[in-house]
Amino acid sequence: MTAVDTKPAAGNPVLRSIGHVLKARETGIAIALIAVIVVATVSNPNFLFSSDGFRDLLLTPSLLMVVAVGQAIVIITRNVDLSVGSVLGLTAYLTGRLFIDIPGIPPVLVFVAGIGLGALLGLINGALVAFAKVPALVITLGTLYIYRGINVAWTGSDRINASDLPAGFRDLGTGEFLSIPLLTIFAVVVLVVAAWYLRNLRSGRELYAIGSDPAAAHLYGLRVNRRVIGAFVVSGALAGVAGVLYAARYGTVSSSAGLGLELQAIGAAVIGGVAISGGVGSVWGAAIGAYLLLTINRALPIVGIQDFWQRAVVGVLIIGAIVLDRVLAVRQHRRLIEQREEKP
Amino acid sequence: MTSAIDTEHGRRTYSAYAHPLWRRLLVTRESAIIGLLFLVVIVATFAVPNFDSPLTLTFLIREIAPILLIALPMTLIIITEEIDLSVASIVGLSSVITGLGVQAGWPLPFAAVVAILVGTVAGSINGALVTFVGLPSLAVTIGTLALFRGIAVGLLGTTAISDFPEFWTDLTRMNIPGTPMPLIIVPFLVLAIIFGVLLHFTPFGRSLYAIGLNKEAAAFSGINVGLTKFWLFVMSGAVSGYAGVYFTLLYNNARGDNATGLELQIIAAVLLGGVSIFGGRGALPGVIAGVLLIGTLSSALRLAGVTSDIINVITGVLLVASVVSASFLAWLRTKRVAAIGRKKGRAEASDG
Amino acid sequence: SDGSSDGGSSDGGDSSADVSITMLPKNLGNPYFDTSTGGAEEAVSEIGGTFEEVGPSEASPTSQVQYIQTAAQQGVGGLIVSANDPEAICDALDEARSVGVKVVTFDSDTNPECRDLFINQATAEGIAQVQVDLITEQIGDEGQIAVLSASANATNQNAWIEMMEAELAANHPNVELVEIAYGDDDDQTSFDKTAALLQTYPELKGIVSPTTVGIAAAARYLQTSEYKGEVALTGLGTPNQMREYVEDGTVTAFALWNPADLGYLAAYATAALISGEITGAEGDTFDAGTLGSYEVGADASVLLGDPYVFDADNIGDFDF
Amino acid sequence: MVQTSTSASAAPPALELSRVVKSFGAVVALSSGSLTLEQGSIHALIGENGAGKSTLVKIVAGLYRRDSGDFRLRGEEVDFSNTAQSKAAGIAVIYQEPTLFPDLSVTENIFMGRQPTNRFGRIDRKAMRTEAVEIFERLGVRLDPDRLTEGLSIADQQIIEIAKAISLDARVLIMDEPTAALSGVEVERLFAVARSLRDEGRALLFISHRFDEVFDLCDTVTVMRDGKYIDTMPISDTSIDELVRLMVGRDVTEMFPKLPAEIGEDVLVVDGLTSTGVFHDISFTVKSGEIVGLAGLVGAGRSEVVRAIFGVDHYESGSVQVNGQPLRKGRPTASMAQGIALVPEDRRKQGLVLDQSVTRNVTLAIRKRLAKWGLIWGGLENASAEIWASRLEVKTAALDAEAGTLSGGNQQKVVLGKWLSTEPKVLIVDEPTRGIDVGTKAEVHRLISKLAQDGLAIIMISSELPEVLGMADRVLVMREGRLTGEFDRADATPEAVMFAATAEGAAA
Ligand SMILES: Nc1ncnc2c1ncn2[C@@H]1O[C@H](COP(=O)(O)OP(=O)(O)OP(=O)(O)O)[C@@H](O)[C@H]1O
Ligand SMILES: Nc1ncnc2c1ncn2[C@@H]1O[C@H](COP(=O)(O)OP(=O)(O)OP(=O)(O)O)[C@@H](O)[C@H]1O
Ligand SMILES: [Mg+2]
Ligand SMILES: [Mg+2]
Repeated sequence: MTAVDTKPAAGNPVLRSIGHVLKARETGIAIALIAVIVVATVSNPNFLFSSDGFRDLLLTPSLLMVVAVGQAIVIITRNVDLSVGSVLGLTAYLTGRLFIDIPGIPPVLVFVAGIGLGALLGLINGALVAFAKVPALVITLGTLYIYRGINVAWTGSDRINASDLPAGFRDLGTGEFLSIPLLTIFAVVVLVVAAWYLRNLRSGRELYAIGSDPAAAHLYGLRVNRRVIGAFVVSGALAGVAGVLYAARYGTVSSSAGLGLELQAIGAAVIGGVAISGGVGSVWGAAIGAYLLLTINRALPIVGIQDFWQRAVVGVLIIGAIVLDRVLAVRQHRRLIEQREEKP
Repeated sequence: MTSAIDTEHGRRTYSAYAHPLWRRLLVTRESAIIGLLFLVVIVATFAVPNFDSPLTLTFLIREIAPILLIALPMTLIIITEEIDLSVASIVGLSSVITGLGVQAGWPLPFAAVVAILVGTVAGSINGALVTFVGLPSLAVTIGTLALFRGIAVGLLGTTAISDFPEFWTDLTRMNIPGTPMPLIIVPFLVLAIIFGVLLHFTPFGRSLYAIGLNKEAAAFSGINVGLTKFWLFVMSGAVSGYAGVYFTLLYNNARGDNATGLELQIIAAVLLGGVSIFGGRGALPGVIAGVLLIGTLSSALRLAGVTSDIINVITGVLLVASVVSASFLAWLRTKRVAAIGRKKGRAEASDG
Repeated sequence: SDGSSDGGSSDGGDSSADVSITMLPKNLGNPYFDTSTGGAEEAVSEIGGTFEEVGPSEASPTSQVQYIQTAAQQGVGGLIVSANDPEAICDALDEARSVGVKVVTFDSDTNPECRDLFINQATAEGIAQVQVDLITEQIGDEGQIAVLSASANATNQNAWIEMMEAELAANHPNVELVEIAYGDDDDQTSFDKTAALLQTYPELKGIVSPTTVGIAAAARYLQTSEYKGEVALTGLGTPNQMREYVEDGTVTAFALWNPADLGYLAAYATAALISGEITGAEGDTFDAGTLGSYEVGADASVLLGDPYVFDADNIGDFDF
Repeated sequence: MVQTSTSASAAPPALELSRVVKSFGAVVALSSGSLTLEQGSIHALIGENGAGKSTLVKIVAGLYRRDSGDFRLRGEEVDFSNTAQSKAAGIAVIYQEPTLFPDLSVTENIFMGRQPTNRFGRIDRKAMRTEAVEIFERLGVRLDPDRLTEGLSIADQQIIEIAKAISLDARVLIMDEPTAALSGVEVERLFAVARSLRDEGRALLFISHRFDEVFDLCDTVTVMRDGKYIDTMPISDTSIDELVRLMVGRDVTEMFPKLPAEIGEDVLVVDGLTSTGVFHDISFTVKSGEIVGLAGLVGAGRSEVVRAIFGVDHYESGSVQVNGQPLRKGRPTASMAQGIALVPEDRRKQGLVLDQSVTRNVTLAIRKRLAKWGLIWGGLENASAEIWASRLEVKTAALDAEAGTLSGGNQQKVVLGKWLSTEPKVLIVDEPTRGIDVGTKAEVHRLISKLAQDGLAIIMISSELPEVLGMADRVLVMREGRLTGEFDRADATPEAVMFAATAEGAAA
């Protein structure tokens, strides 16, 4: 019956168009992003065509992009990491402290320390989620408080000032290579590596499998715990490196660095088509989502909307994205059923 | 038809409960939290100077009243295995609406009713997206968290409205005459009783637990899962709207960023109070004790000069510890049952 | 006014014997307030009392209320506050005063009815004047300028900006104030807002940031941008934060009073209130340690002095 | 054709289990499971629902850990703690329920966790796709290797499961009811592949409820009953009758105590019910006092039809009437008010809230009726639960025991009690005796029979043909979403029903 008559994909227009629609998930928001840039640039050519404008367009979302890539990896495994903002805060402050307390420390070591601390905090999240079998939402809500609290207790009313950081390090935050900001280059490298990993390595594909159906993943004999912990470690490490870069970019680090970042990162991933129920989406989508979020933020005042409304626009975007995904899913499901029906 | 089923064998009798009443009441998550609350109060009374002042109670209740209020519908929502992250944004939105209303010259009660209605509409948007569009509530309310907050901030910018009629602000801050108990406790108690009865003594409440534990079985038992959830989100919106009015009058201040971050405190308190994030488990007394526990602890620590960051760490640790310990206890229990099963299995095997 | 006040006021009466002072800045982790707290602490140790600093991590009025209430519960002798909102914390302050806490505002005032004394760092006129003088001088008295303020309802910033606008309109007709942006005293927001200002107004000649967080963030943005040296920046900043930018030419001059002195004066004034030496009436005088003697002016306020202008020549002399 | 090539009887069996015990909480799923699988042969494992076959398979797969007993692989004692270990040891398993990742492509589902890679660990997609296409060719199916598995029919999902197992190139291949959803052509293809694997010297275990397949394919057969090993014999030495007797443990006819009932008016009238892709143009009636059996293969759409009637599923066109009143579609509450009760097929997922007490489960469907002035009191609930627990003789220590801790048969009784307490006029039971022991089964049958005698209209779905034939006054047969046969009790022979249920008419 059914299986015998299934036509091979190559010639099946229905399947192919479904494939296109799916691909359009990332293309769709990329188009939205371009539209925003075009509208803002038409209102004010400086938005794109001044050297600062071009730089900020690339630079501003870079940090969020790094964090959103990590968040997307976690969400793909059907988990969520609410603690990224707190992790970023801690590593940003650690960065400053290292430069102050160990004069002359090579920035490379600081990066290693930041990534290490982030990974450690991620490991704590992942281990609690995997072994205690408690939902990530609760665990990372708890560690959001804990990490932030530790940060504030450690920082006190201290703050890192730009002058505490060596100029060479700060150049990382503002420097450019071929008029592309170093931070953006770094973020894109992270993105490409993550995307390559998720697509081409077994362990990357297993993350999708786990998010798609954790029970089936268990039946397959996939190492679910190890992969979930790995995803949290990556998310923590990326938030950690984002913290180091935050210090380089903003120069000033107070105990509130990264406050509220978690919702932005989740928002970016969701807008980019990463399903909160796991198994679907790509880090490309999350990255474009991050760009869209922050670019809209900068574009609103330019097109004459008070930027107070920015958050409302973000909300509409998130809801629009998930509703769109749902509509696409329902339509695809119906089409697949009808397809089954059409067969003799 | 009953006659058909009466078997010829003598009827068995069953005891309704496996354990005596005291054990069922005392050996629970709820009583553990209530016990912990009493412990904290006693220790603080002796160890923290000025904790025994009546002002402590006044300030404590006033400050946590919004959390207490919103924790009620939040409990019901989490019991059905959903979540509402947008409550604090609805508080902010309702606060702004109250402020704008008063600024436009409306009498305060009218402005308040409009604000509560706006909250209710916001809640029904959540409910509709979750129920009729079929989206996960976590994703929906992350979106509306930004949306409602964005509207609130957009309407008022970062300016504040702070000229509310003195009669109402005084009323909000008033105590029940002769006691250090703020007046807000009265509407809270009324709502707590309504929600408590709804959850624990009505068919509706029964259906909430069933939905939380097994949606499919609930649907097969004639429970309209979607509609039930929809109403819960509406209730949550309405109560958040009311809390927004209270918040505005208490601080005599309508701002778009009022109550930012409150949602996480509410959820932390509800989970600490013994409600399972997986749904289907938890009781209102535990939740109220959970809110009071976090509030009392931070009040005592603040009085003792401990900074707010340590208080946050303690909240986080309590939250993580409470869920991890719950899952640890569950694991121990399955181990025990499994051990009994194994013994039984071996016995059966040697018989056969 | 309510049942609770009776119990509390006796506590307050007892503790007024020794000087216990709590300092509540707008937020913690702000170097400006760190310095003022340092001054206050020094003063309290000279007087011989107990001192504590508390505060929220972000500058919002509702989170300040908790700390005011705690101070009232503790029955401290005096509370020194920089208000995040002139109205929103009023009721809490009233309650604290009703249990015997002396309330002194500094840096950012509340409504005069809600406090016993206000320690004014400089008159609003003086601050507005010095900033207008600095910016118009730096841009050659013509062209577009913008203001990067703290939050939109920050009391003192708004008062200064209003006076700056009046002064600009009256005496500098060729200078146009194109936008007032709000960085919410948040470093990152101020940084991004500076970027937005520069892009939105390509003709912009100068930025005035009457807040220490804002000016530092703006300077940092300018330092690495194409506008460095093109767009003037001035306002209120602390020497330690601005040193680098003054030395590399991003900023020529900026103004501020000495926040340590401000805290120091506030603590002495609070102690004088607690001891009953002054009541806050106009004409009361009190001694403020190394700063000398001060007199209470109209509206129960005490004026620290004129703002001070920092530039490349003198910035090396200061460390705060 | 017993293999002469089974290279010397000296070779240790590919797989050997003896006296294996496995229990879940209070439920003992396997009390003494034994099985010997020789290399180069196909072995059948048969037994009634709930006999413990799947549990045995899951122990071999490393999914469950046995409580006690021996497990040897090629003569060596093994103890798997996860499925990766069993895979590594050369065991491939096709589980009874397809377990696929809906968001991933067909190819990825086949190779997940062991995708072909190049030297640097990068997945070689081309190689993977080619290999998938090869396997499909070998199985003679044309399935798009690039499409998502979401929305595939059960049969296609089952094919992917088979492809997955074959691609493992395992030395032991275990198939738990792989043919339940497949049609004749596909089954033949599968068998051809199975035989060629056997001829390569591999060991295969085949679980099925279809005797014709067992006799067609297998060399030896093992029978299980109630978690215990009963007997093993070469297939050529036995007959269907003998196997049935061994499986059931007693004479089958006395299982179905059919009482005479007075058949009255039409109570339930279903007319032209259609739901695209699920079922088509379903029309039938049920009279009071009548038991209508609904037979068909798994996946024929029987459950969907009754779910649509009850209102948990929607349908597109058609109508349902109870006692002449049209029923609102998609509203279980409306159906319940009209006196319909549905005992669903999956009691663990649909019938019970396993984590709640017996009391709460029994009273869940009548919670509104129990409420006084809108309030519900524990005492009333307990009283009502006790009535039904004692009528159905539920074995439990106390009524507040969680339903999940009861044995399968007792859980089924709780579901029955829950629905009988609504005092229905139309009772629909979907697989009412799945997984319950022989004694209880007869009891449930007696109960259903008595309810019919009392004037209820009853629809009974069962995958056990003898059960349907033994109980029903009239038998309806479904195949691929359509009604394909209707038989009176007298005409309903196994051959006729099986013919209607399968296009080919292969009969047991
Ligand atoms: N995870 C589990 N928890 C509790 N009981 C279980 C579990 N798995 C199986 N059982 C019980 O163990 C018994 C044997 O089940 P099993 O699935 O092995 O039967 P089976 O022989 O495969 O039946 P079928 O032919 O219906 O597939 C049943 O009574 C079942 O209810
Ligand atoms: N194409 C499909 N995709 C996904 N699920 C399917 C598909 N076809 C059937 N199913 C599911 O498989 C299960 C078995 O199908 P169905 O309930 O129609 O069979 P049935 O005739 O009732 O047989 P039985 O009750 O013996 O399993 C159902 O849960 C149904 O939802
Ligand atoms: Mg089975
Ligand atoms: Mg079925």
